[in-house]
Amino acid sequence: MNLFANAIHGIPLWWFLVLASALFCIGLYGVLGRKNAIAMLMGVELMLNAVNINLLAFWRYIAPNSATGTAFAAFIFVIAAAEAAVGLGLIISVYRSMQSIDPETLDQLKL
Amino acid sequence: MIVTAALLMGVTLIAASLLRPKKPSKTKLDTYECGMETVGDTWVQFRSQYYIFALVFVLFDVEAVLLFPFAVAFNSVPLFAVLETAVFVLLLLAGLLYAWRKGVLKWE
Amino acid sequence: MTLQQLIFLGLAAVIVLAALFVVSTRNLFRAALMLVVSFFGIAGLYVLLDAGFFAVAQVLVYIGAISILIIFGVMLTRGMQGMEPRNTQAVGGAVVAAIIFGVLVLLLGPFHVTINNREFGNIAWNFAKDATGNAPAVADTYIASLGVALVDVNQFALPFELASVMILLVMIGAIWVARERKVAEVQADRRDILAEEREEEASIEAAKAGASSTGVPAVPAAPGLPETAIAHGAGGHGEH
Amino acid sequence: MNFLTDLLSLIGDFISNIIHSIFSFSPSIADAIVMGLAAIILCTFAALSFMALTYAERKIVARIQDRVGPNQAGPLGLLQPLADGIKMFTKEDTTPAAADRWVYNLAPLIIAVFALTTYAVLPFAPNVVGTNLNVGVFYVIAIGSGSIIAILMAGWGSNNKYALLGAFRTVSQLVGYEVPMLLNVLPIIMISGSLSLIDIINRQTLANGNAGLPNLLYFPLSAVVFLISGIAETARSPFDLLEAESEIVAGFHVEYSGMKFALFFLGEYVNALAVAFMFCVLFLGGYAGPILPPYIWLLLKAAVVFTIFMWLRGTLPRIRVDQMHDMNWKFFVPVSIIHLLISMVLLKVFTDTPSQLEATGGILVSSGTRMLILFVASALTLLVALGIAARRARMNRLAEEEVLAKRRMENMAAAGA
Repeated sequence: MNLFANAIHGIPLWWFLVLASALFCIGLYGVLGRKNAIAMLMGVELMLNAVNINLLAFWRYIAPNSATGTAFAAFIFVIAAAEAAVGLGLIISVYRSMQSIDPETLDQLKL
Repeated sequence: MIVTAALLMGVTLIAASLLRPKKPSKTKLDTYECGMETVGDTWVQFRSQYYIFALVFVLFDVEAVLLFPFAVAFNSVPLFAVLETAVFVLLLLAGLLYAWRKGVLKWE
Repeated sequence: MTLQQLIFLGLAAVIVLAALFVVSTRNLFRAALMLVVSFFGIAGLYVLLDAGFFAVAQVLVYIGAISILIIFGVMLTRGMQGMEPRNTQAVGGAVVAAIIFGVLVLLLGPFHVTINNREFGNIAWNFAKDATGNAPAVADTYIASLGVALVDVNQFALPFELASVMILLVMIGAIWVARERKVAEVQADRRDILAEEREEEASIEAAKAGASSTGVPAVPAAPGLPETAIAHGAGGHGEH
Repeated sequence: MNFLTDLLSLIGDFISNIIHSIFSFSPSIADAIVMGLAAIILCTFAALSFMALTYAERKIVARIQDRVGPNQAGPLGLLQPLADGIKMFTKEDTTPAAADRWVYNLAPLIIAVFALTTYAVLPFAPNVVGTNLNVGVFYVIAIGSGSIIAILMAGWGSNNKYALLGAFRTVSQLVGYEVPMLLNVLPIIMISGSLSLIDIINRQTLANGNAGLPNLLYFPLSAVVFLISGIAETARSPFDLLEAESEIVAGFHVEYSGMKFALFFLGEYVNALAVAFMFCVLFLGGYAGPILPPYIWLLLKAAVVFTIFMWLRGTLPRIRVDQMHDMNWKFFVPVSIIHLLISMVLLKVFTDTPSQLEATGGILVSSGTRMLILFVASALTLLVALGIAARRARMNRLAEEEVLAKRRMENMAAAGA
């Protein structure tokens, strides 16, 4: 049953870092290249996940006995949820009054 | 570790796809609405009430990510830390009471 | 090639492909589902990193909560399905993302890049010389030590409390924003906006008409300038 | 005696030894095969228990309603589940023409898979557990919330507005009742100091100098709320208002038929059984018990809990949708939070181990006294909350009746005039 005794055996740290940066850049493209507010929000979620992969990878490889990496990762979870909640609330509110969720049509300072 | 879980999934996937019978289907593939012809699109304007329930749930859900480690460490933290967490939980309760007061938890 | 490496590569492929699907498809519901697949792969990565707690938290928070919120958002704004206009920034965004990715790979990957005798890259090695997959094992008590650190006054007690304050504020703010307002209230608001827009357009039209009827050609040096200048002068919609 | 107690783990060791001797050249392949076998056995167990449960439920609910229940297929109708299975297999499987094919077909699969994965962490006896995760409780709750996605997929994939509405409503019920579940698991984790199900059970036995008191005696409120939200979480009667087959067509799974429908059904039952098992592990001491072997104890306890489910189903009328939401958000969640606060402080102030006293201070009491204090506090909270809720409900009803009476008077006056 010790298949996963040291689960990261043989995987260098940079694999995780490169994967995280790929995910981050895909998320960045999602934010920059889409014209739909919800799609942009999904991009932001991908970016936050990339950050979390980085935090936990560094925690695992460099300081597995300190709680700093894990604590930061936990806070990122909370922040991601808060961001999604407020962001989608705004999107729904905007959609209800403007019938559009294209960020570029939102040129009024009031709904 | 969770390999067993993954295997369980795989096994169920294969089993379920093997179990599925392949019967030829006739032209009775219409959307089922009590035998009536479908009227209009599936496009229904949903009410944002659903969203607000989901929202309150999400915020209570993420709080678990912070509270579960605390609960595991409960035996080795001082009373002061417990009071800190009490403040944490009371703020959540305040949020719930706000939602209650605003009347968004009322199903109409 | 060890089993762990194979698993990592498989997970990485799933994550990246799903993420690419998310940002490229126009069907938002499918994008949300692929986002879930991507999150699931990331949970697998956390298992690989010996952080089982976070793998489960990923399933609980991202898959069980945030994606549901996103799917609700998709369904509540369904009028927008397939109506997304082409974004002129798409190519630019892709280029920017690709450049940043290239730089990050150069910095984080196992390459030796020297510019002006300064060594770039190999950050992973500079931080930890032995970060090649033989890191010390994680203690079983990492969840407990995370819990202690979260409420320890000298460590994360303040962020911990701030997190709850933030959750409270988010709850208040998001409920305030997304609550169902009375129809009359919304309509009044919309009428205001429409009236303002109409006024604005009318003033622009009037200004244009005025400019063309007097027969004065636009100033050749700054073609865009006169219209807006006149509109601002004539429209009188200074109060926004 | 010892042989009977460890029967399951002995069988497991035997099989694992055989496999290891066959694949002696590569221990890791042997390990993988053993794990695969364990997974298959767990799945089979879940599927078999699904069949047994449908039969038992039909029989028991029939008795409650003064009927006989299935009695045609085989002796006492024992072959009824088999007959049902054959029926499901041979039923035509339709896919609506407008459906989103992939999403539509994957949804039942995902529900069943998520339901079955729960069993990977359930401990059946001290050494018989699919995998002893150190995050067991958290895992079970998270997996439970994962199946919500599948419900949304089913609703969307059917491309039927009633299915979609049903999915929305079901999801708003399921996510709601997850909050009290999370909040009521917290006190148990606090008292056990671990997320592992094995540790939680050990805390309730005499092992390691523990008092052998089940958590039910510490947190009766948690137990009650957990059980009821568990029933709501699996959308069983009386919380099945969104797929009430006697009133509306069905919820999110209107369009499904044949084996796919059976998978939804299986998911529901397997989830309900998992909730019963979890209740046993968290509050009743899991497999712990005297004389009888552990797995028998666990199955007995789970059977008792599941009988309570059936009893409630046979007895209670379906609740209304607004009542369902009010009960969760305006009763369970606030009461659970207050209970969490009270038990948190009490657990810290009263300790029952000297080492604990040295480490964090407090008042040293015996285990029994500690239990008694917590029991009284928890039960009092429950009673006070019930009292307040009942008072409010009575006031509301009186106000409603007053309005109705006034309207009746007006109507009579109008008729008289």
